[in-house]
Amino acid sequence: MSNDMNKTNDVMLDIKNLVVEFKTEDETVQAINGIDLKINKGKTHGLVGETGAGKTTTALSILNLVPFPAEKPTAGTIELDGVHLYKTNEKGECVPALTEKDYQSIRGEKVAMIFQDPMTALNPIFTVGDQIAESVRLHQNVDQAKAMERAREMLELVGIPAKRADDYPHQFSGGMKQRVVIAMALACNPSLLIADEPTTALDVTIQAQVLEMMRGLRDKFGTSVLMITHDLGIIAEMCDEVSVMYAGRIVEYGNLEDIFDNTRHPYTQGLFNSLPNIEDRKAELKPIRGLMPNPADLPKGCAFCPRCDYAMEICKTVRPERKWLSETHCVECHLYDDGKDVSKL
Amino acid sequence: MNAANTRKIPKKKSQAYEIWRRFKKNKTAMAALIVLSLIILSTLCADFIWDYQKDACSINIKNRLQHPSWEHPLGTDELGRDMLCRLVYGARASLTVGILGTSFALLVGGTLGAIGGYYGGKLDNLIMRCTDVLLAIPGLLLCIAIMSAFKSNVFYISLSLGISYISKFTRIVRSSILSVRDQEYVEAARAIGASDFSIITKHVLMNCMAPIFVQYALAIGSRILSVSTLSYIGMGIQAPTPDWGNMLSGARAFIRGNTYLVMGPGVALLLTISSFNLIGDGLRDAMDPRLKK
Amino acid sequence: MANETKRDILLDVQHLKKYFNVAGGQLHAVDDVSFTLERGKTLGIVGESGCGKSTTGRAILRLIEPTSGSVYFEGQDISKLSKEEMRKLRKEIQIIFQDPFSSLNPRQTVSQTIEEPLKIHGMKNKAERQARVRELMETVGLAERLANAYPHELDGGRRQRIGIARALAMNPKFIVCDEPVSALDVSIQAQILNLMKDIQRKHGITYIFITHDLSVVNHFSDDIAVMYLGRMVEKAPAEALFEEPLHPYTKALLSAIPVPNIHSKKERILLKGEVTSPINPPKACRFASRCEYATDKCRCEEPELIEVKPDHFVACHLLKKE
Amino acid sequence: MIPVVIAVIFLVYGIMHMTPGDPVAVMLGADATPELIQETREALGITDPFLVQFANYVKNLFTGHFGTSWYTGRDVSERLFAAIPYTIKLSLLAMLVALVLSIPMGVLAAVKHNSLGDYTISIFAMIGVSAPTFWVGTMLMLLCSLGWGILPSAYDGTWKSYVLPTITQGFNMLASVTRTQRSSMLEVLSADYIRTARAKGVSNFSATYKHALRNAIIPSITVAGLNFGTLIGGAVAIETVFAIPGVGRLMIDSIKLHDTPTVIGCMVFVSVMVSVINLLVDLLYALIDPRIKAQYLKGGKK
Repeated sequence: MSNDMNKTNDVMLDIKNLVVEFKTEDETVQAINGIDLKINKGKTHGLVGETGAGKTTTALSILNLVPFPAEKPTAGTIELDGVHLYKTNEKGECVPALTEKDYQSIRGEKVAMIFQDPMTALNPIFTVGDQIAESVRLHQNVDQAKAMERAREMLELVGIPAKRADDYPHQFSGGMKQRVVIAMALACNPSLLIADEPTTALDVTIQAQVLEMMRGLRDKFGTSVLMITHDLGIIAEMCDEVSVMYAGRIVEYGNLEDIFDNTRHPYTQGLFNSLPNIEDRKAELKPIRGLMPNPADLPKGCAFCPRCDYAMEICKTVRPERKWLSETHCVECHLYDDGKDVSKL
Repeated sequence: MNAANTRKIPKKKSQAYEIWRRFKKNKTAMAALIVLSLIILSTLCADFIWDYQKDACSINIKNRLQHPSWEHPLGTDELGRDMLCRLVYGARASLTVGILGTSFALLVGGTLGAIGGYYGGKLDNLIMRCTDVLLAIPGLLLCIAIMSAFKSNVFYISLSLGISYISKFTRIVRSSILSVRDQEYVEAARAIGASDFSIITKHVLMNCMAPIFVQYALAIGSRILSVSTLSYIGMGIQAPTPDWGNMLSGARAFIRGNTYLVMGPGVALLLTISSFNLIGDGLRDAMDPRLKK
Repeated sequence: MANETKRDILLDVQHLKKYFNVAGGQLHAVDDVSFTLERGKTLGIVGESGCGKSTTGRAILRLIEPTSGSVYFEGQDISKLSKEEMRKLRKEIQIIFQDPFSSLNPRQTVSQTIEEPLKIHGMKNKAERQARVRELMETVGLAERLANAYPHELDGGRRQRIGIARALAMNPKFIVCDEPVSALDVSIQAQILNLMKDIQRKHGITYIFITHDLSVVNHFSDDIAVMYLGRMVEKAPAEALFEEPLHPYTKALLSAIPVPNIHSKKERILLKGEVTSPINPPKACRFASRCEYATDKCRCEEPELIEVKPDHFVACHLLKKE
Repeated sequence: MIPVVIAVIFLVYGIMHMTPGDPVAVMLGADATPELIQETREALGITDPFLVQFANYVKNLFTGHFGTSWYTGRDVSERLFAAIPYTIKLSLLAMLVALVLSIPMGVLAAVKHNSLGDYTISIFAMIGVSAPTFWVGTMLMLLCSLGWGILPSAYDGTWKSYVLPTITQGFNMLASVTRTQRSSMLEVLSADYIRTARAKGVSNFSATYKHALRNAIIPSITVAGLNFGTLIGGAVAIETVFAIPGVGRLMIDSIKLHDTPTVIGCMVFVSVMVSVINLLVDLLYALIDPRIKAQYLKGGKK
């Protein structure tokens, strides 16, 4: 496409040291506390964590749509396909690297997003065809008729008859609405697709259909995907790499084998032990004790320390550094400070 | 385990306390509350300063139309009475009928709405059709019609003000009951075997109070507005009893050159009514759980 | 038959129906559901949204009056009880709700909420009541300092513990759990599930566990019933159901669960076709429109729930009793 | 709508029936003979039972007769129809002005949330919902007519004499619709579908004016419809302040003259007008919101 072609740049998304804080009168909520995240082209990266871990805020930061009262990251840089979205200025503050107009042309064209709740994600007063066509017209130089044609094509692609393009959102079921949202997101062939809990609001059989469809489209178009979910099952099925997020930090990162077979961080282990095992119904659940820390009042050291069974003195006071265990696998935990072999935890 | 441990159970912080805490942060609403308190306080203290019959009602032609001065801070009216004194007593009349009328509307409309909302069915349908009819007649005109059929005294004025507001309360109470009725905690109360009476009072009504409270504050403002209009066109509180509406009406012929005649009662009305509105708005914001985040 | 007598049946539901009048006809939310439940066991009811699982739970407790059918609790038909008799029986049968946010009265403190059933069912002495509240709070793992807290000050997991304490207050024999962990995060979900299991072990409570989450129901239940659009399509012991699902819908449902294991590569059955409307449904198998094996018979005749194998019931024309 | 209107007439008729005073004495003066009084009474039909009177009244309404005025002795419609154009013109004009100004103001306040403009508009709207119309009218008159002398203080048939009454009468609706529009706009702007629109690259401007505005306008229409009653009720005071020979003024005059049939006629007219406006509001909903349109179509099929 451009001169950059020669650069052997196969990184789609590169987030470095991202921090997002929501400041209100009473408190400062630390939604994201310095995360690094890299997605290679054509790969699907899973971001897993519980409510309030900062998954959605991460996604919105990429789109420069972080809601009030933060509105932009406090620190860090984000690079999308070689283009800086945020950079750090001389004072070390994070500043937008592009104009609002540039962000608009990136949204929907290069990065598209699917939201969690399909029931509220579509504008009730426009037909679904119009809403998909709008996306096309915003980014491609075509007339309304062409755009509508493309919208019908997209609907067929996600398994909705093209003639339903003139229907309004309220005439669709939840699963169908989510298909419409996906059609809208993919209408301009984005290079990165952010899917924020795309199937959480759907029934199991519908979820299976939607995931299958997403997988098919991803493979067809070679789209990179950031898959945000709380469901490790979906991660196992859809992703190439996984980041586990806890209280605004990525506590463990690796490929599927690293995370599922060589689980290292006590929190990740806790997540697995909390899940009922469908193959062994007699297996005892070993939940993580306690609760998520208040994001406005995080512990000084490791945020997971108060709930961790292996917590040591150092965990209370010093935040653990990222520790690479192999080329693909890293973890933020003091247990691995001295390169100890603690695989038998 | 450790029985010697002194048990510390924090005191309960009720929702009312939480609402008050958030209400206090709202500067305009607090200002309105203070203004309103001052107005009410002044009407309560009025009798210590003035003689109602002599200062507020009896005519003193010698003194008529005097512009504001030290002796008469707001001047005197066309019949020579002190404007400040009449303004303060006027507040008493307006507030009395405003509060009485609103309370009447709440009592009748609230009961109807609660019955319709909780039991539903045909009864509910009938009640809703009746409110449709009442809503089709502009409130003020309904007041006027009622007032033309009855004597102008505090009771009938309050009654007419109330009747014209019944349908609004019926709708608000009904819709808030409907929204609470299907909450799971009401079902939970039924599941533990609570009686109908206890479910309605403890679980349903208690949780409907917030929007009703807000509406009550707003309604008083609106009722005072209506009574002043009624008095202005001569169908509300009758002279010589002072009321902001009939003071403005009496001043009509003399406003040229005597602007102060319309400033006092007008500003008093504006302050009082907007205070009620601001308090209502403040309460609504304080009770809105979305604001917590 | 001889086997039947040995069983200690706590709950026997026969031909339970609940129809709602809606615009356009009658919505068959629960259509002719029958099952029995042994004392101390857990029956899991699974199904997708709109299959009537919650309505079934509420109709058994008469929180919704069933359209027809009988519910025998310890041999007594509770669908025939008067309002007052039913009110008294409520201390024996309880419910835990899905949404820990809307199932607690926001104006009652933790202790008031737990105390209410004690008051209603005649525990007159205040000190006695308070002792019982403390005991219950300890049972469900709520710190004593939370006694005067309001629900809005607590997180979902703790609120759900309050709901459980309230249900346990009168030592019920039977609890309907309506999606008790669906609104919770995984780590909290596991805490609550373990708590509920402990309570069952200690007090010998019988559960009906309603959920859409198949891995949870598998972990938690002895028997599992699968519902589809108001009908019970399959009922079997948990192992049997997961090892050898017989109904085409159950098969599709089980294959759709994403498994958190990268080595289990299983075949997925994807359903096609439109979901039949539950409003005035035709006399046919309700799954026929999405079923790949559907025959003409399926489209004009409703299958009965029959015992295909011992304790394994299926409602499908394709299956015969062995 | 028709049953509601008939019920409204019944209610008004019932209330007015309780009005004290003998119309015949008013009409004939003190020196009428008892026979003449009796005769007139029968001619007026006020000796019949209440329900018969009511039925006759409704029957006559359909032929355009509003009964005989006790003051003029002629049909009520004569004076009523002469007054109606003034009131319709004024009320519709006031409503139009109110809507045209309030929607942009509400949107502006919401888009520039917590700015100086937002505060100004909010204060202005608070005054609008709190100030009595007749006082606002008086103040405007003091300022514009008596003070600057740029506009006439009383109705004289020119367009200029419509300016002050229109502003006065529309002020309350202007304020309440502004408040509604502001809060509904704030709510819609934080809706999920606005985020979806932004995420697909829709500009701020288009997200606000294309996606949000049409959704946010729905509550404003409701409020405008509900407030129309207040607006037209205000006519009573405004027509007095500005000496406009409209229905409100006719009604007040007739009350003072104990001319009950005319009062009833005025009330019936106003109620019908309110009902018509509410019907229009319902139709407008369907135009904007496809969900409501679908409901109508479904209902129509039955």
